[in-house]
Parts: sequence; structure tokens; C-alpha cells
Amino acid sequence: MHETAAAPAWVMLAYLIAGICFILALRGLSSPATSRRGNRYGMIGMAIAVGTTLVIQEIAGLWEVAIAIAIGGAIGFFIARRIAMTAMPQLVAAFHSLVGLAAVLVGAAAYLNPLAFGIADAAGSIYFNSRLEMGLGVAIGAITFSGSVIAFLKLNGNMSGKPILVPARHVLNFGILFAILALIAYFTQDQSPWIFWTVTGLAFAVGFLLIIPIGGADMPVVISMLNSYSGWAAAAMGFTLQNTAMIITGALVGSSGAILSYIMCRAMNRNFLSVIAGGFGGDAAAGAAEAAIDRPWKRGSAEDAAFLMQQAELVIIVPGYGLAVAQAQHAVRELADLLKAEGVTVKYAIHPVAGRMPGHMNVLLAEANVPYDEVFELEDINSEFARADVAFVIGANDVTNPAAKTDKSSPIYGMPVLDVEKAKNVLFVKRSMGGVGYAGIDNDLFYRDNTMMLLGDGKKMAEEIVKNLG
Amino acid sequence: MHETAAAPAWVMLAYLIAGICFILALRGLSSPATSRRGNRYGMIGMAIAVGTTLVIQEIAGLWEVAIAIAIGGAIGFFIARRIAMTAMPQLVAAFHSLVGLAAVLVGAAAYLNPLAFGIADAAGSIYFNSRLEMGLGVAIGAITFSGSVIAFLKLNGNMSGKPILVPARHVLNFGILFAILALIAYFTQDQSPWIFWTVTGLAFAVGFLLIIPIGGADMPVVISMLNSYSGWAAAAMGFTLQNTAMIITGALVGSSGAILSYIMCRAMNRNFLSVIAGGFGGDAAAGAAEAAIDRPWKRGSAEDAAFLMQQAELVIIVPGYGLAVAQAQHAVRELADLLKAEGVTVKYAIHPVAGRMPGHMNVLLAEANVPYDEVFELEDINSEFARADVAFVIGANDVTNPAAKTDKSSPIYGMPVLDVEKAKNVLFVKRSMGGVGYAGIDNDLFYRDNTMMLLGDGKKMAEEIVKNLG
Amino acid sequence: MDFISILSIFVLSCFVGYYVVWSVTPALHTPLMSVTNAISSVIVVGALIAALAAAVPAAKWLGLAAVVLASVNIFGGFAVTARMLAMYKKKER
Amino acid sequence: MDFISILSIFVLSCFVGYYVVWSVTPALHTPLMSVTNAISSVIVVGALIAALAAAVPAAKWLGLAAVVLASVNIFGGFAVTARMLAMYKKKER
Ligand SMILES: NC(=O)c1ccc[n+]([C@@H]2O[C@H](COP(=O)([O-])OP(=O)(O)OC[C@H]3O[C@@H](n4cnc5c(N)ncnc54)[C@H](OP(=O)(O)O)[C@@H]3O)[C@@H](O)[C@H]2O)c1
Ligand SMILES: NC(=O)c1ccc[n+]([C@@H]2O[C@H](COP(=O)([O-])OP(=O)(O)OC[C@H]3O[C@@H](n4cnc5c(N)ncnc54)[C@H](OP(=O)(O)O)[C@@H]3O)[C@@H](O)[C@H]2O)c1
Repeated sequence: MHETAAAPAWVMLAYLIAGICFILALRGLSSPATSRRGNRYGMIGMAIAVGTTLVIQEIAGLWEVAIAIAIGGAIGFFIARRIAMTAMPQLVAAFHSLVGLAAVLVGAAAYLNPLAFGIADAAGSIYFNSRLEMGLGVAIGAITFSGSVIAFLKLNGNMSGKPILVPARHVLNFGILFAILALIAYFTQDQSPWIFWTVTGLAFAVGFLLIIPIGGADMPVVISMLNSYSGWAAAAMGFTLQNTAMIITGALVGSSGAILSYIMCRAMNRNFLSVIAGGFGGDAAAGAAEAAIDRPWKRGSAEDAAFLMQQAELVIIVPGYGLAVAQAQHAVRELADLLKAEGVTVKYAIHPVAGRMPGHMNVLLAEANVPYDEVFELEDINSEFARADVAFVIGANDVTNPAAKTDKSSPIYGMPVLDVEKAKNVLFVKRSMGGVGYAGIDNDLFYRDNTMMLLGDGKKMAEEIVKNLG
Repeated sequence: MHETAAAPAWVMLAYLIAGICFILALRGLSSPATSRRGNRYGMIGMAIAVGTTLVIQEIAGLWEVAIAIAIGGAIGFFIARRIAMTAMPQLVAAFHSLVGLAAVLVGAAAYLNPLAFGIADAAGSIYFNSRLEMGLGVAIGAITFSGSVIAFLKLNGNMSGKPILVPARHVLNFGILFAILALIAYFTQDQSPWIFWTVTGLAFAVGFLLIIPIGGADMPVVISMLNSYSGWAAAAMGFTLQNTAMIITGALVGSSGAILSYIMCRAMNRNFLSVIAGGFGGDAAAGAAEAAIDRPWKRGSAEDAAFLMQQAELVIIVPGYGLAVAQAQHAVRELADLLKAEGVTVKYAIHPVAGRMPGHMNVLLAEANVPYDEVFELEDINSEFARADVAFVIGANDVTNPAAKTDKSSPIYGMPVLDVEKAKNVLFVKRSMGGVGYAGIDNDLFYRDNTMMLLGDGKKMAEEIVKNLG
Repeated sequence: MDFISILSIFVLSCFVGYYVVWSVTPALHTPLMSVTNAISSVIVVGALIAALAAAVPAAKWLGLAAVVLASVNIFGGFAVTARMLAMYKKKER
Repeated sequence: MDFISILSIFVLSCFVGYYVVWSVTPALHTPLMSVTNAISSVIVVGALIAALAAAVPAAKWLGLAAVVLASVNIFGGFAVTARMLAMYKKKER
């Protein structure tokens, strides 16, 4: 490896400290109480990294940079203030595409001006290692960008969530990926521009093609995966620039994305490869929904629901994706407050993949000021359903489906689910009968004797129940 | 810092791999199922570290080294085979003293032949950093050695466990520690032999003086603490030799010792400093024991105990230090087997500081072939005592004492304890009445209505109960 | 820094990443996603190097564009995380 | 290796140590003590360097003595740990 001129010791120390701040930022997230301090560590770390870089560079272009930071910062700040909590999945996807694009731009800049990065000899010939890292970094960045843009469009509803299945897509994708790798290998021998730009272009294209066939609801796994890749790309750049902060960050982000993808796949009992291969999810429900509607089921009104809950000692609220769609979190919180005022114990049960991204429901409930010590994870609450008088399921479906425990042929078989059926009464709030949900399958619970269906929009239904409680 | 000639890349890589093997060795201990693989990783790591060092040195003295390893290895192997599981606390202390002494010897060798270690210039003047690290390393090693020797003698019963309180010991100890630090500071300026050897001698003395006043029963905390120190010393040597394996090991061992000391102090609800200041523990029980014996209590026989347990549905066995003293683990296991054969559910409840070292009881039960899935930690079983028909307490005392929950003036107030008193019947196996235990305080449980005392040696009593069950 | 040092730092960072992410409570997985988003913008360091080097104008402009994008992410990511975390409250007693 | 690299490695190792030790199950705390004992004998590396350098006889003998002591620890520590761990069994069903 060619050694670049070593930076002064204090600079390397500063980058190390920045890296440690990032570790502490994630460490803070081990509990809500410490999380805010953690986030501040993250900001401090970033300030140290940026400040150090500014101090050691020639300050000729400092004005332009200050303006660039101000523009970007203002936009970011504005978006962060305005975004609705229900739009978090889209926002993460959008921010994510920016990281990808920035990585491509940095790679391109390094390619055009390698001397500034200290990765080329005096003749302008880029070092072998750096060519490799640059090629991989740009390719991963480009895939992250175009993939995240598609993810954003699908999650935001600008594009149908339906998987779009190009014929022979696996062959096509593998072909392009192979071409990219081959070109990067060639690039280590010949640093001609056409190779660099072809790699970039192909990577943009393959990011697009890879994500298009994946259903909208699988996007969170995709985003985590891309997040993980971009972490490894940052680490690769850290190797090139011998920057500890980047290496540590890369490893943290890489692990985080990989672990979240793993957690999601495990909680959905799906194979990671089958998610990435695509073709699942989206709006597949429509067909399946029609079949089973002729089974008898009980319809309830807001009044019935209010009566049942008032009589109860323990009510467990089970929110799901529909809560986010309906933005019903505030109404639900109000409902819970009224019940508590009448002496009913209220708890919330959160399935690890309720909603559309990890921790989705927790954020929404927190937004509605639900104290986090009333909110329980699956393992901690599942044994309590047997003691509950009412399980109030609002906008959740798959995560309550007992087929996951009993029916080996079900696509969700083996996924851990909430045992809502053990409660004395089950109330289901959703807009229609049948298997309208992520997995698109029917739920036997709708037709059970102790179940009452409350058909309607989640928010409206919760508000009506509140009226009946008052 | 003066840079030593860099080792070839493959050597540094090998040490890194050795360090990673050590991480995996500890990681394996996160569950019994993976622990054996973990231990093998540890061996592989050590083999890599030793092998690499042998390969890169001149091989003139290889024969002597081989013989040294063979002698040491044979002794170690022999001890490891023969030692009784009940003697583990002593063994750890003894091994520990060897690490300390070896560190002193290595430090002295480095002082005498700094060129071999690459820590001196051609004139034989040792580098500043290395003098500092060497001084600290030798001092810590010597303290570890003499401290561990005392700990060994106290734990092994070769020396009374009573705290030996030298007058004005705190002043004396601080004086010596200060002198050591001052001499090390001076050593960085003047590398004369008298300074080196005075530091070594004083450190041996202070290790002795520091540990003498600490009661025998507090030795596990002391050993962990010394373990932690020696870890940091190894890390310091790793800095000098630029050896990744040593740095990683040092950090692992340092953390391990610190965390175990912390866990012990927390579970005993004692302040770390008060443990180290000494004067607690030992055989303090004798005095306190006499006072309370005139309260009424119920004495039971092995026959009564057998009858009660046969009738039970759930029996929870609570072992303590007395189990180790009596070596009663096999008899208890037999007892449990007979009960299980009669359809009784048997569980074991382990307090985090039952016995005299962390995990002490678990090792003994494992030795007696008790499956580890019948053995529960305090948090997992405490709620079950209310359902239990019999709590069979054998050789435990402090860890069951309800005074920790209720009596603010008790020396163990605030320490988490096992709720044995909630069981329908409590059987206590010990040799005498009164407060004979680590904390030396009486236990209100002995005098309760639902308690039956089974006075006698733990092993004999368990065997008699077995006879009555048969 | 030689290659082995960097490799050591990377490998150890992976261990740290593994442990630190697994210790994040599931209730905070959404903030985890947004904060990793923010910190992965540490590539702004590369963008700054490019933006501050005047020699090649095209590279400079690419660098400036990257600085803008990364800044959106940094400020947006930390701010939205802070906003989310501010909502997680214990029951007031 | 420069000082900052070594420092980085040390700091990250401390994080790893912290997490890895906390993740050890309490039932295995005794084996943890014996295995850390064994691995802390990695100072044998220093002992070997001293023992193999012929220049200063006193240092050589000190080194050899240290090799003996460290070897007791290495073989004894791993063997006794292995003996203990072999005893931890699940219920056979
Ligand atoms: N959280 C993650 O990280 C993640 C990631 C990827 C995939 N997933 C998947 O997402 C699913 C999550 O399960 P889930 O139970 O939360 O949701 P779900 O199974 O997708 O069901 C959502 C339910 O909400 C109802 N709904 C939609 N809009 C509503 C509104 N405005 N008012 C009231 N109800 C409404 C829908 O029925 P109607 O249309 O009849 O109202 C539907 O039954 C799982 O299958 C999981 O595997 C989760
Ligand atoms: N585990 C650790 O890491 C650790 C470290 C430091 C300190 N400690 C301390 O050690 C204590 C441990 O509590 P513990 O309840 O296990 O023990 P304990 O409170 O020390 O009591 C031991 C009991 O065993 C009895 N005993 C002794 N030899 C016996 C024999 N041969 N047969 C039957 N009984 C016998 C003793 O009474 P008789 O003499 O009347 O028989 C005594 O009541 C705690 O106070 C803890 O803080 C633990």
C-alpha cells in the first residue's frame, strides 16, 4: 500500500474522538432516557470531524463551503421540522438517496482531482488500492441513490407499490452487476474516464432495476440493506483517506443496516434473499380478499366498543400499519386516557414489525405523548392477553394472525405473532373485511365468536368511541 | 514517541488475529452451549501469538524455551486436572499471582536487555515512554503478585481469614504508593538500577500491606480488582511492544476484572472503596452469633424434610457457600433426582453472590451434572417462591436474609435477596444456629413459623434425606 | 497509519458496531435509522476536501454539490432524530 | 504503528471488552475468571523475546523463568476452563 503523507497527530486524534462520539451516539439509544444525550454526542462528533477538516485544508474556498453548508443545512432543518411522523419511512429513504448521491459526487471529485486527496503520485496516476476503493465506493453510492429514490417514490405513493416484474430480470441484473465488477477490475489497470463513467452509469441503472421488482411494503428491508452497503462504502473511503472517524462510522452504519434487515426478516419469518429477489408485498391483497367474505362475522359499533372497554379491567391496545395510515395515534391516546380515568388498566402491545419500519409504532405513540413505560414488546406482553378483557386491535392484521402459529401453508407461518385471540374480547378496527394487509392473507380471527369488527377509518372510529366514552 | 522498527505486516496481522481469537473466547461465554468453542478460540489465539513470536526471533535459545514451556505446561496441566471444583477461588488466586510475577520478570528482563525489546537507542538508553510503561508495569505486576499470594493463603485456609489491621495502615499505604509513583517519575529521567529495584521491592511490600487487612471473604473482589489491574499492565506492555494481541487482551482482561468487581459490590450492596479499605468479613460471625439464640425455633430431622418434600409439587433448592464447604453438590443432585422421579418439580435458585466467587454455585452444580436449564438466576425465579411448597436452603444464609429488604440498619440492607420466606415451608441446612455467615449477622428467617432448621453438615444431611426418600 | 493498523481499527469497529446496535432498544429503531443516516454523512469530510481544493474546477463544483447534499442529511438527520427523541417520555408521576 | 493507531486500537478494544464481558452469562462467571487468567498470560510474548535474546544472560534467565510461569498459567488456565465448561450440560431429553 502506498502511504500518503501522515496527517499531524492532533488531527488523527480529533478524528478518533469524532468516531468515539458516534459510538456514544448509538450507545445512547439503548434507552429513551439516554437517547437525547446520545444524539448530542452525534452532533458533537460531526462538528469535530467537519471542523478538523476545515482547519487543515487551504482556506481559499471557505466562503463557498460555508454557503454550501448553510444552504444544505437550512433545507435539512426545514424538512426535519415540517415532516409528519407518519412519513418517517419516506423521509429515511429520501435522506438515504442523498447520502448515496453525495458519495458518488465525492468519488467523482476524487477521480478528477486525486492529488487533493493524496491518492495519486505526482504524475496523476491513482494508486491501485484507491482505484479499487473508489470504483466500489462510486458503484455502491450510485446503487444506493437510485435504489433509495425508487424506495422513496413507492413509500410516498408517487409510484404504485406493486412489484414491477421485468422479464428475465435476474439474468439482466446479474449481467449488469458482473459488468460493473469487471469494469472496476479493469479500472485498476487503466484509469480512463470512460470506464469510470460507465461504471457510474451502470450502477445507477442496476440500482433502479434491482428495486423496481420489490413490493412497496418490503422497502424498509431494502432501505436498511442499502444503508448497510453505504456504511461499508464509507468505511472503504475511510481506508483511502486513513480517516478513523469514517472507518468507525462505516462499521457502525454497516452493522446497523445489516442487523435491522436481519431483525425485520426474522420477525417476518422471511428469507433475506427472497425479499431481495422481489415480487412479494405491494397491493397483492385485492384478489385474496374476495374469497372468504361469505363466512359469518360480527359487526360492532363504536357504542358497543365503548361499553365493552368501560367494563374491562385490562385493555391491551394493538396498533398496526393502519394506525399510521389513519393518523389515529392522538385519538387512541385520548381513548386510553378516558379509560384510565375510569380505572381501566391500559397497555400497548407492539409487534417488532408492526407498521412499515422497525420502531414505527413506537414513534407514533411517542408523538401522541403515550408514556413509553406503558408500551410493551411482544415477549413482555404476550402472556398477558389471557388476562385481558379487551384486545383493541387498530389497523393491525398480519401481526395478530394465528395462522402464523398453526397453518403451515400460510406465507407468514413461523412468524411470531401477538396472542390477541386469548383476550376475552377482541375488537378489530379496519376499513373492510378480508385479507387487506401486507401479506394479503385473510385472518381467521375476524370470524371468531369473541371478535367484533369495527369497520371504518381508524381515526374516525377511535374518535367516535371517545365520544361514547365521554 | 520513538518508533521501533516496524514488524513485517504478516506478523502484525497474526497478532491481530490472536487478539480477535481472544475476543471470540470471551464472546463464547455468553452461553454454555457456545462456551467450549470459545475456549478453543482462546487456545488458538495463544498458539498464534506464541508461534508468531517464536518464528520472528533468532532461534538460538529455542531448546531452552521449549523446555521451559514443557515444564510450565506440565505443571499447569497437572494442577488443572487434579484441582477440586470447590477450590476454584484459591486456584484463580494462585494462577493470578503467577501472572503478576511473570510480568515483573519480563519487566526486569526488558530493563536489563532493552535492545532485545527494541525499546532503547544504540547507547542503551531506554526511551521515555518505555521507562514509564516499564515502571508502571513492574509495579502493578509486583502488587498483583504479593496481593494474590495473600489472597491465596487466606482462601486456602493457610492463613486466618481475619482482617489483620496494622495501625495507621492507610497513611502507610498511601505513603508507599506515593513513593512508588515518585520513583517511577524519577526513573524516566535516570535509569539507574537502584531506582528500578526499589520500585519493585516497594511494590511487593505494598501489595502485601494492602491485602492483609481485607477479610478472607472479600478476596474475590480483591482478585477481580488485581485481575483488572494486570490487564491494564498487559495493555501498557502492548503499547511498548506495539503488539495488538497484548493491547486487545489487556483491554478485555481489564474490563472483565472491573466489571466483575462492580457486579460483586453491587450484589452485596457494598461500596468498592469500603471493600478495598478492608476490615470487613473474615470470621466476624463468632461474636454476633451468641446473642440471639434464645429465640424459639423449630428443629427438624431428615425424615421430616423428606416427608415435606415428597408431598410438594415444586421444590426450589437454594445453595450457598456452605454447599461448597460441605462438598454437598452430588448429594443434593441425588436428592433432586429422587424427587423428580416422584413427580416433584425441582428448580435451583442462584443468587449472584452465593458462595465466594461469581458463578461459584453454577460450577459446583454443573460438576454434579445438574442440567443448566434447571438453574435460575435471582430475577428469573424470585417470583416463583410464592408458588413453591418447599424452599430447601443448603449452606446459604446472607442471600436469603429478609433484613436486606426491611432493616435499614443491617449491613446488608439494600442487597437484592432471594424471597425464600414466601415459600410454604422453608428448610434450612446448616451446622449451627445464629449468624454464622459472610456478613456475620443473624437471620430472622431461622425463627419463623414456616421454617424448619436441619442442623448438621450439608453433605451428611442431604445424604440422610436421600436415605429417607429411598 | 499503516494498512494493518487501519485494518485493526476497522475489525474492532465492526465488533463495537455489532454490540452497540444490538443493544439499541427496539422502541428506538426508527431514530436509529435516522441517526445512522446522519452520521453516515461523515463522507462530508471527503466532500470538503474536494470543495476546498481549487486546482480542478469540475472537482471543486462536484465537491460543493456533495457538501450541500451531505449538509441536508446532517442537519436534517440530527434534527429529525432530536424531534423524535424529544417525544419519548416516561409517565409523569 | 504510530501512537494514535495504537491508541485507537486500545480505545476500541475497551469498548469491545465492555460489551463482551457484560454479555457473559452470570452462570459462567467462574470460567470467565479462569479464562481471562489464561489469556492475560499473553505477556509470554515478552518473556519469549527476553528468553531468546542471548546478549544479556541475566535477562535471558529471567525471561526463561517468566516463560515457565506463564506456561503454567496458559496450560493450567485453559485446561481448567475446559474442564469446567465440559460440565455444563443441558437436560438430556
Ligand atoms: N415494521 C417493519 O419493519 C416492516 C417491514 C417490512 C414489512 N412489514 C410487514 O408489515 C406488516 C405489518 O403488520 P400490521 O399488522 O401492522 O399491518 P398489516 O398486516 O399490513 O395490516 C394493516 C391493516 O390496517 C388496515 N388499515 C389500513 N388503513 C387503515 C385506516 N385508515 N384505518 C383503519 N385501518 C386501516 C388494513 O385493513 P383495511 O384496508 O381493511 O382497513 C390492514 O388490515 C407485517 O406483515 C410485516 O411483516 C413490516
Ligand atoms: N459469590 C461472590 O462473588 C462473593 C464475593 C464476596 C463476598 N460474597 C459474600 O458471600 C456471602 C454468600 O452468601 P451465602 O448465603 O452463600 O453464604 P453465607 O451467608 O456466607 O452463609 C454460609 C452458610 O453456610 C453454612 N455452612 C458452612 N459450612 C457448612 C457445612 N459444611 N454444611 C452446612 N452448612 C454450612 C454456614 O452456617 P454454619 O456455620 O452454621 O453451618 C452459613 O450460614 C454473601 O454475603 C456475599 O456478599 C460473595
